Amino acid sequence: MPEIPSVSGPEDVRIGVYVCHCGTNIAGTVDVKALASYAACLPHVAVSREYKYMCSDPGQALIEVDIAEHDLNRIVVASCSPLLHEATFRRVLARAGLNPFLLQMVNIREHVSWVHSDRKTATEKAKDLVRAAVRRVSLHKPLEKRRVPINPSVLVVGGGIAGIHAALKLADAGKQVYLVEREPTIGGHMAMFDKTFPTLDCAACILTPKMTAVGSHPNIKLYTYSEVVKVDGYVGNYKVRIKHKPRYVNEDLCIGCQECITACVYKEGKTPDEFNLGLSKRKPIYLAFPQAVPQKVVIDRDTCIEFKSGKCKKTCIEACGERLAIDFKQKETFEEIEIGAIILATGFKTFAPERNPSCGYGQYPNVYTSLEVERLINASGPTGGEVILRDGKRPTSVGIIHCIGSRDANSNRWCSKVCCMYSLKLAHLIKEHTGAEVFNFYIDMRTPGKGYEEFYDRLLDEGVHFVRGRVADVSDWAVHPSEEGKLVIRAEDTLAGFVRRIPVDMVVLSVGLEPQTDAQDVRRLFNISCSSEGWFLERHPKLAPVSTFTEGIYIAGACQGPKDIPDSVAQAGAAAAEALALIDAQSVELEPYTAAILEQDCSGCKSCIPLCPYQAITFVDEKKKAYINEVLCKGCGTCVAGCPSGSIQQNFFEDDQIFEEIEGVLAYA
Amino acid sequence: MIPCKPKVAFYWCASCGGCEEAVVDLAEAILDVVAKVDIVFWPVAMDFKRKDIESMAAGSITATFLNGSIRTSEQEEMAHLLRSKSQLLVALGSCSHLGGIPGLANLFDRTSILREVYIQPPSTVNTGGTLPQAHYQDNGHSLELPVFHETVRSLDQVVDVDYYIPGCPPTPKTFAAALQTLLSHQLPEKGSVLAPDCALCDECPRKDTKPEKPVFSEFKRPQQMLVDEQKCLLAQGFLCMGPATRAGCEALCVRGNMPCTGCYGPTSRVRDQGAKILSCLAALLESKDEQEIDRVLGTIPDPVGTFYRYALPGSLLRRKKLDGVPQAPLAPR
Amino acid sequence: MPDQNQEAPPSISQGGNAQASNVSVRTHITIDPITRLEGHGKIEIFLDDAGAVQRAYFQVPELRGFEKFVQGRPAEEMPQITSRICGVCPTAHHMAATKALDDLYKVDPPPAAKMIRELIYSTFIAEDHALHFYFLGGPDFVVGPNAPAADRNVLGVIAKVGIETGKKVITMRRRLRELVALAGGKAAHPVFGLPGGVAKHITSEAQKQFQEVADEAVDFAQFTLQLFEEVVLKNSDYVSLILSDAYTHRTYYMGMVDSQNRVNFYDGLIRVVTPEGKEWKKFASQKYLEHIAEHVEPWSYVKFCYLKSVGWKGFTEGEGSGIYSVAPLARLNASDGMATPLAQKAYDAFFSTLGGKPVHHTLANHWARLVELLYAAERMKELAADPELTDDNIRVLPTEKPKEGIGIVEAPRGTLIHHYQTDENGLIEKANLIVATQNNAARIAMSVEKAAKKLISGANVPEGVLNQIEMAFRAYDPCNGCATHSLPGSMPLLVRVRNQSGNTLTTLRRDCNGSVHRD
Amino acid sequence: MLNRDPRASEISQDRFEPRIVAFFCNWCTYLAADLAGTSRLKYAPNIRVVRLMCSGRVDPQFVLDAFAHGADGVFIGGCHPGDCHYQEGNYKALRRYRLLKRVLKDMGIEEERFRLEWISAAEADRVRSAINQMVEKVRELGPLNLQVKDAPKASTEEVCV
Repeated sequence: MPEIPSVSGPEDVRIGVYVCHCGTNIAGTVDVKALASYAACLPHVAVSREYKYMCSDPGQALIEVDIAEHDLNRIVVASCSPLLHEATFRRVLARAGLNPFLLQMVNIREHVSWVHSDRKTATEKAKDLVRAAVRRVSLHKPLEKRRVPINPSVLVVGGGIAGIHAALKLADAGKQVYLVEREPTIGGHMAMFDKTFPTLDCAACILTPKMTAVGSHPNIKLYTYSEVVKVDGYVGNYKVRIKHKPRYVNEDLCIGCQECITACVYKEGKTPDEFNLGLSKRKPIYLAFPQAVPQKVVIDRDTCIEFKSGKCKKTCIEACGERLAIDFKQKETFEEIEIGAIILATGFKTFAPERNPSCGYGQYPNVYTSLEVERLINASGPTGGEVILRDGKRPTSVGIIHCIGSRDANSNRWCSKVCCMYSLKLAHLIKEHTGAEVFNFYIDMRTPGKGYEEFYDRLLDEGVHFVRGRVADVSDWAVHPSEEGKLVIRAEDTLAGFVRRIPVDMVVLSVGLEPQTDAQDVRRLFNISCSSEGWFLERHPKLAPVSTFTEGIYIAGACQGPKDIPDSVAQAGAAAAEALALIDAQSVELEPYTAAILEQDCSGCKSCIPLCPYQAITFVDEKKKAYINEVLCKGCGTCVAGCPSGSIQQNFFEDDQIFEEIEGVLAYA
Repeated sequence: MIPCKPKVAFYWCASCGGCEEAVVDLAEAILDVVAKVDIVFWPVAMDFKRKDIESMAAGSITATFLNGSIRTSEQEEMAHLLRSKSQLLVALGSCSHLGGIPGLANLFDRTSILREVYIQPPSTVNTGGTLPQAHYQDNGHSLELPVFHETVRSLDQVVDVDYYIPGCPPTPKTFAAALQTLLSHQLPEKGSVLAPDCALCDECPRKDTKPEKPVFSEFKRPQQMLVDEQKCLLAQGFLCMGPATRAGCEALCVRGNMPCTGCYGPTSRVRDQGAKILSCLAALLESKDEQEIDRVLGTIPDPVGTFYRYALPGSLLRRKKLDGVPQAPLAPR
Repeated sequence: MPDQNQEAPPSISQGGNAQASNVSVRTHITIDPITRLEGHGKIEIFLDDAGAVQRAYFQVPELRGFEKFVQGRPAEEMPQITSRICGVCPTAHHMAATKALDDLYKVDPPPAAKMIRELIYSTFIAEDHALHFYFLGGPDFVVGPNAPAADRNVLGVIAKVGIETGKKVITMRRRLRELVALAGGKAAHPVFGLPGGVAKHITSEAQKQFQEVADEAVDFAQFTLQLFEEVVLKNSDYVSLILSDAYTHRTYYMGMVDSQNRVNFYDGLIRVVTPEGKEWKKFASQKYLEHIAEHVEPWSYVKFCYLKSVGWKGFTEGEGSGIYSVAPLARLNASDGMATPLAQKAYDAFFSTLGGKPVHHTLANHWARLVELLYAAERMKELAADPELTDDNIRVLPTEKPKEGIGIVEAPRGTLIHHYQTDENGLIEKANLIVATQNNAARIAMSVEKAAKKLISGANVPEGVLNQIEMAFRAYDPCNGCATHSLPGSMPLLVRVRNQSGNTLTTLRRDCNGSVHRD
Repeated sequence: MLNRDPRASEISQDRFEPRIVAFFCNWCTYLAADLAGTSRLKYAPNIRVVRLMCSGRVDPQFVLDAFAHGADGVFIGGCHPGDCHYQEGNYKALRRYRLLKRVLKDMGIEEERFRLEWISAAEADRVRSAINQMVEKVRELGPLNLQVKDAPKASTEEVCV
């Protein structure tokens, strides 16, 4: 074949190259002046400048003016990652009357100045990348973004405080909201708490109204005991498949009178109660907790005699009587919904302290997790709010150990953010309930936040003891009569500078926060990313904290990282606002990176058809050629790479453009 | 552009002569051709002493049809000469277009080829290890042979080429059509391949029998199973180059109930025929498991020899890397 | 054959003499090119002090190295890959390779498949022989050795025998090639050959076409023999030319024969006869290595075959030298007759006219070729008539692990040997290819030298020499390794006389329009 | 050999500095590379990244073109199996990679010069380590030096068989 000329593209191509210093971020490592003057000598380059901050107004103005004065028709900006500012500079071109896609960005910050230290090599690399961009951009063609209408309803996944808040905001704004919760009730972790720090107002008192509001809101369709199993479509037009798990109680018929529960053949509950973390027992037919929303009982088929033997008297059915709400034949059902945006608020799980044996959890009955203690203290909890130990005693001394499963190389490196504060809260409540001596073992006391430090001071005044230092272990090994029958906490007191042995009746482990066990599956389902810890990854840690890399999908609450209630609620509001902003625009622009069949070149070999994951490619029998439905095409380009006769072209990623870029970076010396 | 009775020339380098047979296959039509043009020489019909061609005025030949790849110093010299004497230089057939089957020699180095031919064959008696020499004194008689180059090259890797006529050999129809185009007064864009720019499936008689979702769990070799005379060969599991090969031959091999082997080369939109058929076939596998993927692909016994049957010198890599850089003749000096 | 000196233009002889006077004793003549034998064939002639030819070298300056680059390729691709050795006789290589695959996989094709193969092959031989007689070798006789070169080509033939006959020739060739394409996919580089059979069965429509064309082919062959008789045999000059010593070599002859020692192109045993015509050896393909060896000269890319047990004695003829010959004349010499009635008659006529077996006159190859043309046509007719031909059982699938396979056929230009070794996956590990003309290479070299010695003396080289040297090797229809032939007509020649310091004394050039120039 | 790249001397007096072309998918590996930047992880400067939407877009022609134009190594980065933003593009990349690797081997190009890595958006450190490893490996192998683009039309061979 004849050699394709290295710099093709029409003669009248006039390129402007703009090198950004990004303060010293780039200029510190890359010789931006040398780079700009190098670019000036490249073919078709009419103007080449460097400037302190290209993304600033004056920076953008610079480009606009040049486009007019030097009638430039292609722009190369060498600055940060295109994922950060491509949109910004495309707008500049648009303002200057150029098609925005006649821009090519060169990532000389994330990919050069920040990852290399040698100025010479960094500058040379930057030159290669700019040269490649200049060659590529000459082949760029004007493109039009596609506009698609947006379905104005929103799916919220997760019925914790974040999901609830987001759902209510959207519903109040008049949007149709679908709230999906996998448990039989909404409420999440917050429903388990007794009080909330630092104000100590009762969690239930502030949460329950919101829960009932959700249950009764005309714009909210609540699906509890349900899970999302499939997600299709794209921003503004998602199709989601939801699985409804059978609760063996007809939700429409059950009025939540709970007579069936009393009537159950089990006189006493035999099954550890999930909501109380096993501190109490429940029956096979139960209501998660008194304020559960919806107020519908559920039957646990693993423990229900009818399901196990089929020989139950079914007293529950008698009790339900003509309401006929109980239905042992119920099967799981599926439902398809269409929405424009999705908010993920799937929350967290607490660290399982068994993973850290030295703290004695599971070994000594009087070692509790912080969440268990929340239930113990809670008036509606297993002990009706009395702090009574598993052995029935009332504790006279209690040790609260911070950072269990946080800031620990052996488990999780991160700080769970909420533990210090809730430990202080628990210390206060325990002292209040029992008058016991309370010792807090902490590494650092972290109390940033409104009224938090003040709360810490208050605890100090209340006479709670604080030991600064890591706890070595918890054991019942008494070396002194005073330790007999007690749990001994060994810890290095870094302030006093010696190892302490503190005997207590009760140990509370302040367990950290972790991503949900199935976080990875969920993120795959919704096609978003996770950080290496497993928290859902935001589009930008500062500028887009609730957006994801998938348009139209937002994240709120602790699924994105450890958060306390105020932060979760704030973020939920932000996510709701983002979703609202999206769907209120009524239509959305899609990147035009779609692929198209070059019709008269296509031989109709059909090789591309199976390659498309979106069934966007069909075979047109009349013409005996393939056809790509632009609306279904998401622009991955797999079919382009696969077309054996090169008869498919992808906008903005045309073969020749990519060849130019490859040959461009290699055309050194 | 072309005078009323154009002067036409033919020459061949490393080739088999099939291309010129294709010209003779014009049969009765050859007489019309002879009437239309002035055949100033055929490979063997004229003295090709270098100086005779040198003595011709530059551009005095309207069009030279050169077939065969460039393997020896002599062929290279001739290519340069003919280029300078011709208004149009047309690469005729796979060998000059893309290197052709002799181009498979680029998988080996010169020395191993010479040893294989002159020393190692079971029938050859050559205990002295005699090899043909570029310069040799035979009891005082000095004899010369052209240099056997390390690498086979397509014509355009040696001289500037105006047009290409693909095929091994080009069908008489392809050749006649190309000749027509060249005799016409509006010449196509320089560098054009004078054949349809669509893949072979377009004109394949079995096109309709190809399923919409051809996926592979195994590739078949023709001796492993009977070949259905109606069904798409790829669909039967035989490796057919058709989807990655330019149309124009009217699918002769397929009509002969054998898969296309790719002699018309890639379409104008493809730079590397082998890479493209590779990309197409591999992607169509079903498995997601690396071992299984390797097993299925393992049923293609000779990827390079199959994907680049006619196009190795014309491919992006051109030849197998020789041990010990620099790469002659690819490396810059 | 008119006297060369008379024919030489005075200007030349004078120039020649003028030059000769200051010629230093030793001179060197290059004839380049002779004809297209893969690149140019090249003849180097060295004169002794007396100006007589001391040594003439026949060089083949081109190589492609198939033996090497087929390594690693799947064996089943060999019929298609090796056919690219020669675009003029691709079917011969295709067939030899296909037979080697049968042997490699130890499969015996079904009857229909064997018939289809031999039918295609006979069609091909008929086409190729016709091509040579009318387009290449024939013009020497039909138009005449001394006719202006411009006429000595197919167009000249047409002029001589009449446009109708000319069209007939062209049409015949086209129809024969169309049949090869019909059954084999392509005329040049067919695709039908597979181990244990063929790719495609013959439909009854196809069979009809074969029958029609076969009939025409038989008539055509007879017509051609008649033409030869009238134009050549009735011309005493031609006959004496054929019989002249310049074109005579006493060597061994090799060809493939059937069970009754009759010529067979597709299958049989290899038979070798001595210069006296006695059977020297008869062996199966698989035994070729015991009998055939190749010799390498540093001054040519072609290898020279010889009979192993007789040995390489240099470029000498006779019983003591291992040099032997193949191609039509050799096949007739090495056989006891033809397997079809009309061809048998022609065979008898051939030998009775030329004084019994064996015939050592190189130029007799042209006649022998026509005898074979007739046989091929008759064989076509037989096979095309066979009802079993259209049977659709055309493949036996191999079950054996491949290891080694040898396939031999008679190509138009002589015995053709393909020999492969593979790994157990059927990928080629080693290939040995002995192509037809290699068997003749040594004898061609001798012919050229003999002609040169007989015809050239001193720096003064008249033009007549050129035709005669040309004819010396064209009779073999040389297709070195496997190149091709003169298309169409006259071959250009250059004779340059240089003194030892390499300065050109005289250059004589005849270009394609036949005019002779002296530079 | 080093002089083929004028910078080789600048980078270090005696070390060969390989030139590696990388194709990163927009959703995982390119993001990871950005993250490596924001995290200020330092790695070898020998890599030149070409951004594509999906590893499934990597046409084997791109890989060959890179080698042909002087790349000493080619690196493809895509999402982990099951994580492809386009569902299965990375599997298609994997299948092509496996076959292309065989072809390159037959063409005499060492396996280590062509590498496919699954790197998620979060794995900035994998970007660093994978690139450093590859650069080291290719440095050991030395220059590939197939600069087909510069192949002169005139033969550069010494004239003797």
